Amino acid sequence: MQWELETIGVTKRFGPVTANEGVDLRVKKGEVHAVMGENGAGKSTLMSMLYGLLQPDDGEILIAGRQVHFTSALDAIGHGLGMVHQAFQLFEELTVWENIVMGAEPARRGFLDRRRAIASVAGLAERYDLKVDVTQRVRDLSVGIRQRVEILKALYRDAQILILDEPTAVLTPQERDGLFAVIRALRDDGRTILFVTHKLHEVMEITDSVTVLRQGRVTERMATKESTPEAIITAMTGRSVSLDVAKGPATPGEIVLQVAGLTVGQGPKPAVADVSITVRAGEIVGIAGVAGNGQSELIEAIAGLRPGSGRVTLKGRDIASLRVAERREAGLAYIPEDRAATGTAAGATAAETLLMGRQGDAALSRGGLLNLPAISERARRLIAQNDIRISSERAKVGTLSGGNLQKVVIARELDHEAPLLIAEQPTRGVDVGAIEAIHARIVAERDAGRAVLLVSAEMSEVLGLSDRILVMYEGRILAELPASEATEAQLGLLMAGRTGEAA
Amino acid sequence: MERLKSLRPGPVPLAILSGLVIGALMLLVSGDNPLVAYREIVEGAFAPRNWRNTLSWAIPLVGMSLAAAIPLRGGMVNLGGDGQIVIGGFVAAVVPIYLADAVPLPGFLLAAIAILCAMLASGLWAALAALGETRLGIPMLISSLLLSYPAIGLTSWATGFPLRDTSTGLTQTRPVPPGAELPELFGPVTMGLVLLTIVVAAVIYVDRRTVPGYELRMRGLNRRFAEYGGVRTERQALGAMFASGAIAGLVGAIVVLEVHHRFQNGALVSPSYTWSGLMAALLAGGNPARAVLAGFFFAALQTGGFAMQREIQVPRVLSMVLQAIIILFVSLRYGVGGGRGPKDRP
Amino acid sequence: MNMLNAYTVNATIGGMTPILLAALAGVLCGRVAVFNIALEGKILIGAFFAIVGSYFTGSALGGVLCGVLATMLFSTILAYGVTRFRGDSIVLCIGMNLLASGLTAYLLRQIFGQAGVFSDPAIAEVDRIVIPAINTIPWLGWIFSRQTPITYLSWLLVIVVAIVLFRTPLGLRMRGIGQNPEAATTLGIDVGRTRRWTVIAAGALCGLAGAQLSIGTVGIFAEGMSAGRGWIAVVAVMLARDNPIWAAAVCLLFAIADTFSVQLQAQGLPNQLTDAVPYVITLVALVIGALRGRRRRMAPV
Amino acid sequence: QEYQSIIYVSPNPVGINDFLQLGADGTMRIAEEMGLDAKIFESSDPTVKLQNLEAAAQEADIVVAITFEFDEILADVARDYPETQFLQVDSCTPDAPENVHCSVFREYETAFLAGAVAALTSETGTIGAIGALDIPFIHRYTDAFIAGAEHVMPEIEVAPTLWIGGDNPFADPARGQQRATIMASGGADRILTAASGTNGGVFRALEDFPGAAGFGVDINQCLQAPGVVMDNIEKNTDIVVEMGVRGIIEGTQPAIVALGLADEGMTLTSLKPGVEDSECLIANYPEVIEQVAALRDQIVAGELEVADPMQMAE
Ligand SMILES: Nc1ncnc2c1ncn2[C@@H]1O[C@H](COP(=O)(O)OP(=O)(O)OP(=O)(O)O)[C@@H](O)[C@H]1O
Ligand SMILES: Nc1ncnc2c1ncn2[C@@H]1O[C@H](COP(=O)(O)OP(=O)(O)OP(=O)(O)O)[C@@H](O)[C@H]1O
Ligand SMILES: [Mg+2]
Ligand SMILES: [Mg+2]
Repeated sequence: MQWELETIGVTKRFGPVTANEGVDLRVKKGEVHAVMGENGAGKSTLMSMLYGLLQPDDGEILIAGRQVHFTSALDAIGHGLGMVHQAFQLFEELTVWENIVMGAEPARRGFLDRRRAIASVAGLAERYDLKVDVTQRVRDLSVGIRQRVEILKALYRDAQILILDEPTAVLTPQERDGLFAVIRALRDDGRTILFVTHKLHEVMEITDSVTVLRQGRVTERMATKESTPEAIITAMTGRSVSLDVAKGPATPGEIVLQVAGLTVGQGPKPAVADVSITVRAGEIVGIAGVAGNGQSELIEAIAGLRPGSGRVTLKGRDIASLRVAERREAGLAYIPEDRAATGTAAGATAAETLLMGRQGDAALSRGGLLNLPAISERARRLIAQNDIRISSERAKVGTLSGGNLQKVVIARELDHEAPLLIAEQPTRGVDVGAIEAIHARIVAERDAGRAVLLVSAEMSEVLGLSDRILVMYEGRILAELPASEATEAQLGLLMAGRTGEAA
Repeated sequence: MERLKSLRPGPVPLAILSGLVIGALMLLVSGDNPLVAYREIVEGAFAPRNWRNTLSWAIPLVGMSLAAAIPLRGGMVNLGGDGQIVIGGFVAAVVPIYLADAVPLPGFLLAAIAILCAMLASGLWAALAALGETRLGIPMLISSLLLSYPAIGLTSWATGFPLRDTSTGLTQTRPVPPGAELPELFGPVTMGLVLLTIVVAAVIYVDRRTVPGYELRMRGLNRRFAEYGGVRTERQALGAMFASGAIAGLVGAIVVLEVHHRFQNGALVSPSYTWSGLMAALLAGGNPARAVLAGFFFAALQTGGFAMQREIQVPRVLSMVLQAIIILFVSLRYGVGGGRGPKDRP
Repeated sequence: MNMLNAYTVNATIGGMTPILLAALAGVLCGRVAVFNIALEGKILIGAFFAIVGSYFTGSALGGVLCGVLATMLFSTILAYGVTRFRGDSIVLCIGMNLLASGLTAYLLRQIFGQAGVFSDPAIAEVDRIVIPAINTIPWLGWIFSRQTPITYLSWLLVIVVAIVLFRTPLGLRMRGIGQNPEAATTLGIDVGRTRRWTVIAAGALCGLAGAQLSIGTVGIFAEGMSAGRGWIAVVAVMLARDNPIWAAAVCLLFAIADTFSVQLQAQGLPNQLTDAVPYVITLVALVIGALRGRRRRMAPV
Repeated sequence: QEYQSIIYVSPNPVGINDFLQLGADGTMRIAEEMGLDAKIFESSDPTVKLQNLEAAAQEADIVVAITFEFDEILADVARDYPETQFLQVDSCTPDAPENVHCSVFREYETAFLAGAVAALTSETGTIGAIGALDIPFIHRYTDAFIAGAEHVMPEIEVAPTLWIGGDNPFADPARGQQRATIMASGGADRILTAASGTNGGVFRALEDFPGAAGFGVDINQCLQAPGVVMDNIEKNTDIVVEMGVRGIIEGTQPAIVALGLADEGMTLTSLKPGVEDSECLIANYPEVIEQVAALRDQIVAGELEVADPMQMAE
């Protein structure tokens, strides 16, 4: 049979890391084909090779039966491929149409033909019912619209094979449904879609067949109709994991964190608008919301990294005017959203990374002089206690994998035993096994009587971990509901800002 | 300047070797014998009778390397060394001259006050650039550089007019009062060397053993990480620039009080200590101990270069070319042997 | 003395040409996110090789071409340094500035056996163009006539650069690369190659700047003759936020400030102080621009 | 005493300045004539200058140091090397020991004459001077030039003196052009320019002002810019070096000689033989040459005393 897209024995290595090994992928024309796998399984790497951004070390890629060699994305585009990347690849300061025509611009006598560009982009958007104002700057667009721009980019190049790398991670359920409608329309148009994800229900809902990767190898290949979620999970992880969090009922105590009337930013639409939150000792308060609705700004304002107006009290003490270090001193621990960009420094040693935020502690420095033996000692203890896989405390953390790096951050922040723990996307980009462990630790913190403020874009995580749930939408707390009563559907509507329907 | 975080010690010896090879090729092309030229450089720098020359050249150069290394350690660049060294030198000359007129003080006290004032003045001047970045968002690279021009202009005017020593034809101040000069100690060891050694030791100690040193290093590696950990990066920028400027001021004071005994217009700028120092600090990736070594290396290279020009008429600017090539190779080191990543991704 | 007479305007425009060309080079590089602070060194290389070319070919055109080509070649250090070799542009540029001053001084001795300054009757200078139609008109003639072709070209290039950046596919790609190189890669744009050619083209502009400096007035090369002009161009690029029209405006401001500072000298102000005036004015402009920018940044996050 | 080697130490690269170049030429000539080994040590800044001077004193029998830049250090070095003979040209180190000989110039005399030429030939009635740096030494040219003009024509208008300054005052023709344009557009048509390599830019600017002319320094600069240079203040540094070295070798050199109009150490191009072929505009003004020659004779005879601006500055 003639495959629309086929790879034979594709292998890709990054130094010691083998991202793909002997991958055989077979995709029929006009189907939606899922590529599944845990974090780091090699999905993005495989897609990058299909799209010409990376070159395989070994193996062949065939399109409609003909072998191809891509040296750049341009070659792939020329062969009818289009890709929507896991991390959006947009030019913030340019307009929608500029983003879309970039690299394939309509020109007249050497000049950019603006009118033709706008017209063709707008026409395309209309045809696939992708509503977007083509003259707006991307900077001003919401995540959902940005994704439409990404899809339009591929369609503008008349992509016959469209690769969508984890397209739903940043969408509300409603936006996701809209995307699925587009995908179906494209399929009916005769196009082939490669759909990368690790969300099972999406695979079951939209795809025709599925290929599962584990540690760079294909472990399963089947028609979706014939497979079961259990089989896919096992193929992905090599074992069966439960994603349910085991936790007992909460016993909330005194108020630890009280935020009142917090506003961040100015103008008619501030990033955080008049938010009030209370977190008690011994409970986990989860903030649900689609990324970009002010959660990061809220957390940064509480942590002191961003100016804001309003009252923030920690165990009754007003900390709104305190600096970052003083807030930490007052009892705040903080696992930041991005461990590599915020939580660690690649060039720092493990001991140095574990010291950050505690360098003023009497046990670790005196009169501004570091107590180096004590610092090393503590680092060794934390490495051992948290099972961080690193050669020594003097090794640089830049070489650690995502899961290990996250362990470093968590070890450091929990060592505080601070009354308030802020955990922002604590399991993002961490694989399934590690997720279980991290969840267990957060619950343990709660049970030890600490107040936990959790922020997550992953609905299952918020639902599974929290005792109370706040939904954030466009900078406001839209609703508060006990976790026991919340459902995924209701949460999804709230995250999309649809209070009426959710009620 | 977040991207400077990628400065890491690399195959510096390889870079030096490459520089020497290219230098040798240039010498061959112009019909000189590279071996002879390099021997002259080495002898010119290290033969017993030249030791003093090398040291007296190394003191300001190493000082300026250290001054450049401190901000670099925190991922910042101070291009205003010229203005800072000039202010230091100027203050170090003017303070004892006029202080001695006002109150009779012993010479060593005059010198001490002069040096402290010089460090303070230069430190504040440099901190102004940091203020420009933290308060106004003018990149320090630019504000520090631009601040040099008024500093040089003002001191040059002051030495040309109100404070000029009218008994000579030069634009220079009167000599500092007797006793306020820094004494020569013994052999090649001078008071300036002693002062600089103390400062070098202090900077290395701060870098390795203290909280501010740790915080500055972390900032250099990842500024967001430092902020997240409670480091007050704006105040830190002021502090780092103050320290950098103060060391530049000390260098100016040492040259004035030890070598010229007065402030001469242009004497602190024309040798390009600032740029050589910056090169050395870059070569060292901001590490103060390595910056000192690199500064000394450049000083030897330059002193040897002068000797080479005297002895065999090979232009001494060759040593400047060598330095530049070494720096270029150091900055290219990621590509050297590192293999190319996915299709030239920048 | 009257500040605004036709002659001084003429001299101001002529004198700002190297800065303007270098600033345009900086704008181009800035657009593809290569922070180019090697303008100073590149001008120097251009100035030196323009002399070399002019001396050996006996023609000004030969000199200009030689200066331009040499500077393009010199720019490949930065072009390949920041792309293929992933170097840090600041380190590379500081190294290049030093290399330029060392190399020109070295070659001055090796080629011409001179140290410091070289001038020779054999050096052909760039003639100024007298536009007969307007030359005799009192003001117009002085302002717009009697400039070197390089000066006319520099203003033409302001427009060309603006059009290329904002009205052509190439410009769109350059702007895209500057904002998000990875995104550009995914659209099949060869980021490395575009960056390289931009940096090399910018080198050509710097070569012109150098040629104007060394053979645009009198045929002379002096060690370090760029004399800070490249740094002013860097400041202009930053002030203009990589916009060629604004960069030209900033250069003009600087040039007027420079002429003004000479007028101050004539009023009896010491030259050591007036020398700093253009820089101080630039600094003040930066501060004012920053204050206004800060207000703009206060807008919603 | 047997002399075998001579070293010429300059404070800047020799090419910076025709004046330094002439000194080097003179050194090479006398070395050849006397059969000495000759070397040139070029400095770039004060520290190197000191190193070079010491190295020269150690190595050579005769050291020629040129300009005031050696005032500070020459006496000390000379004391450390009593066996070496030193010739300082253009200035004299204070408290010089016996082995130092100075040949200084009286630039102001010739600059004064140039000013007279300027006033006598000016059509607009305005003259002015441009100097490289606002330092006392350059005032010897600029101030004396103005004094000379005012001497022959008290009602002459004098434009404020302009300075080149910047990073490269002696070799920045672009700045020279700008300053000259400003001065000439203000009405000055006779402009002295004491800025060495920068002068070319000044002359280039004057091409745009019909009737305007400049005055060069150190050598005959009329050849560089025919038609816009009136006259030059020539400094015969090469001859002075030759004379000085010969005097040292013959043991006849006094501790200090001041060379000016009287001994042909300095002169105007117009007062030298062969003016007609000099390309200088002054050749068209024979009557002015006569007047100036008369003025020179007065100065030489001591009837007219020209003040030294450098002394006045003290
Ligand atoms: N440029 C690179 N250099 C080195 N290693 C890389 C590179 N890109 C990917 N890897 C490694 O290759 C492996 C596969 O990564 P890939 O991004 O393809 O995973 P993924 O399945 O897309 O994961 P995720 O679900 O997190 O997106 C990982 O171990 C990753 O760290
Ligand atoms: N872009 C990249 N360039 C170079 N190396 C990379 C890159 N991305 C990932 N790596 C390397 O690949 C390895 C795996 O990284 P990654 O965090 O993606 O793996 P992971 O499978 O998600 O790990 P974990 O399961 O612990 O979360 C690490 O050694 C990392 O340094
Ligand atoms: Mg991963
Ligand atoms: Mg991926």
